Amino acid sequence: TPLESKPLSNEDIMRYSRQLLLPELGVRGQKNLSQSSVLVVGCGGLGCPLAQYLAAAGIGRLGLLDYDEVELSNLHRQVLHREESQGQAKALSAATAVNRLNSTVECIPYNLQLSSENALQLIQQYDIVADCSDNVPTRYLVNDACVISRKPLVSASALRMEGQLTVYNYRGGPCYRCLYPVPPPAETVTNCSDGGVLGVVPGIMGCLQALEVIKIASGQGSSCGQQLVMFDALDTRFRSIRLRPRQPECAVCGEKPSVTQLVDYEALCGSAATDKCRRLNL
Amino acid sequence: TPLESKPLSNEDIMRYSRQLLLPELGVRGQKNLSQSSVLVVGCGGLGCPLAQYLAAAGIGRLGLLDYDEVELSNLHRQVLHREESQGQAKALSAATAVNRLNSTVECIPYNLQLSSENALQLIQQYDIVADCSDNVPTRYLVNDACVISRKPLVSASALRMEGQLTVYNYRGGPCYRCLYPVPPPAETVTNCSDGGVLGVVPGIMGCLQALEVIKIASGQGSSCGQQLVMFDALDTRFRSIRLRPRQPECAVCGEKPSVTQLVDYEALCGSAATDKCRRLNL
Amino acid sequence: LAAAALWDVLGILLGGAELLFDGVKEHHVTLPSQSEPWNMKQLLVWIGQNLLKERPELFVQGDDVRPGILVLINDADWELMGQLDYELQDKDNVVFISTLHGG
Amino acid sequence: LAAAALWDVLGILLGGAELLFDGVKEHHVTLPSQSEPWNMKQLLVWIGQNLLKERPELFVQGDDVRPGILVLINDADWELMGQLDYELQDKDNVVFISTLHGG
Ligand SMILES: [Zn+2]
Ligand SMILES: [Zn+2]
Repeated sequence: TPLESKPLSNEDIMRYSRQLLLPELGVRGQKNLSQSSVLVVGCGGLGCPLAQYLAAAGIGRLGLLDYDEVELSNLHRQVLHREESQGQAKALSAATAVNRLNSTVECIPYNLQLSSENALQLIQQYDIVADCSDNVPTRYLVNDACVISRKPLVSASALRMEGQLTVYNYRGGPCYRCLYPVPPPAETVTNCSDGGVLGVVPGIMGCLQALEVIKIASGQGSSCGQQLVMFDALDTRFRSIRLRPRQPECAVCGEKPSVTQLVDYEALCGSAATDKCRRLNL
Repeated sequence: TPLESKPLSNEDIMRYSRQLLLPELGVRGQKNLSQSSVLVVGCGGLGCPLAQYLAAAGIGRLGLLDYDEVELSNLHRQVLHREESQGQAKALSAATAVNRLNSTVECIPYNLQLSSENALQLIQQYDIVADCSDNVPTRYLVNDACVISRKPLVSASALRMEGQLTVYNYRGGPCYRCLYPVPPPAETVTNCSDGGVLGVVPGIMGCLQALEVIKIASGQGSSCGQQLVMFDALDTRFRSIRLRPRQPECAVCGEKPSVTQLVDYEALCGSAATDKCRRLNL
Repeated sequence: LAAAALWDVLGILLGGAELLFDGVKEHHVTLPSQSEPWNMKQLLVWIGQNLLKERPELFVQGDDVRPGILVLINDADWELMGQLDYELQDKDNVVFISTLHGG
Repeated sequence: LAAAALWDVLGILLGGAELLFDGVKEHHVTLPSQSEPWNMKQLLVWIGQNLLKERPELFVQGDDVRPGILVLINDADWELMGQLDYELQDKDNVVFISTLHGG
């Protein structure tokens, strides 16, 4: 069901007073936020701070998707969960935490793995998708589903001491496949389980991701549609990269797309849709 | 009491496994973290994400200082608190939340205002100080106390859609007074109550502040000792600025300091040490 | 070299400093030609006379910027560049930052 | 202009790409003088022969970079600059990024 337009309550005005003051947001932007829905794919190192700040800002509806359970080794970066949530589904644990911070946000936990079977049906219910996943097949799957469903995709990633952020499929900008038409060889892909990650690096990237979602949802617009923000935590340096525009020959968003429905992404990428074991034996 | 050196437990190894993998941190860096203590001055928009990620990373001891109580208008950016914490002391609410995430971190809440009377005695008990305060007099007070106590000061600030980050008094770099020898006229100072702030902006800055604290505490070292990182959330752009070195004529860290003990900072700045009312009638 | 192009300066105002300049953040400025190179002291006077829309005392104080404003030349603290005496080069990038104190 | 200075290129490797180059992130490179300007295609060959310490197939594939590496010339996607045919200028800054997938 679509989110209805209603005036800000007195409690809303009190809660959001410090951001209602901003000319860039104001009452109009706040109302836009409250009528927007965001699907968060992955409630891990990126998804936790993202969901936290989206809920705090007053997003209307938040879909929280993760198939995994909370483990002790998650807690150094997945800050919405707690020690006592170990063993619980991450989607549920995140939804509980988010609701304690802002009970006026509608939270929908999905304790499942995004797949070619369920992705379109899920994504079409949301205005914006945030890719907080941790593996290559899911990144291609989310991209294709967003292109087919015409949704902007706010995508962040983090590994070791580095992070990357881009908004795909937004205002004529490129999609993930425009940049990466061919998946990387599986043996060149490192995930957080293998390569490690400093917890606050996905923290920084997840917050930046939340910022772009808020700017899109509030109507202000994102400046990352054809821009890649790179972060190097070792020397605390950021780089902003101008990206190519949408590519006419792109397999999914181009002029004559060859991909018009979702495919088998584990086969496409030669790896499993999890960061737990890296290679798939085909 | 100083934090003792002890080997990592099996639980520690599991909890921090993803960051133990990093050559920049490793077992040695993790042990350094666990023997470090950090005083967080202010448990608001910056202090919340900072405390969250420092605790998650396994800092040994965390002093959480704030004189204020949780209000509804805090929750759009002060994400450690919850709706049901309204009316509770922020220092206590933050300590409770942090302990749920990592019970092995020693949390010391200080429900009080930092002042010329208590600052030195408090700060000398910690290795690193993080300035997460919200007003000019407290920023001068924290700086002078850190110079006198010879502690590195990791300082962040945020307003509207902008943020700034620097490490003061670190490895021969400048202190706050080297950059700003004279406080700004009170009528030019805008605080978050007056000017507003988008909640995720202090989120981003507090996470960056946590990163610098972690790099200093783990022994890796910060690159922000003579560098100012500026963030503009409107276009998601960062700038890194080369700053002046320590100034020989600085009133507090210079060669012949005129400030050798703490003074009356509200009088110095002509404003109250709170972000709630701006001007002080002298 | 054309004299006009020689004094092209890009000024950027951040941390609320832009509020003094009609809310405009970036100012591409072509300074009038003069026999001596422009220095920062002269630039501040020129800005006060040509760009400042209101309350110049919130930006300049005497012949310096007011306390709490940091001046950057090409992403370096102007203290490293000679401050008021720095001689402007073509295409220099000058940034005025108002320090933030909020949390 | 000295021919040596003409082909000074700064290469930076990020996102783990530096692991292929002995862990070194920044490489200041002075390319040998040649009659034609160097282009990106030639630079890739030169890197493969002079800088790559191990497993070149993880960096180049045929005469292109391998899938999952993004090439930037002066902070712009090389797709905007002519890709393999781009003719290098003195002091160009070339960055190779390995895409990250972790969360
Ligand atoms: Zn495309
Ligand atoms: Zn000083």
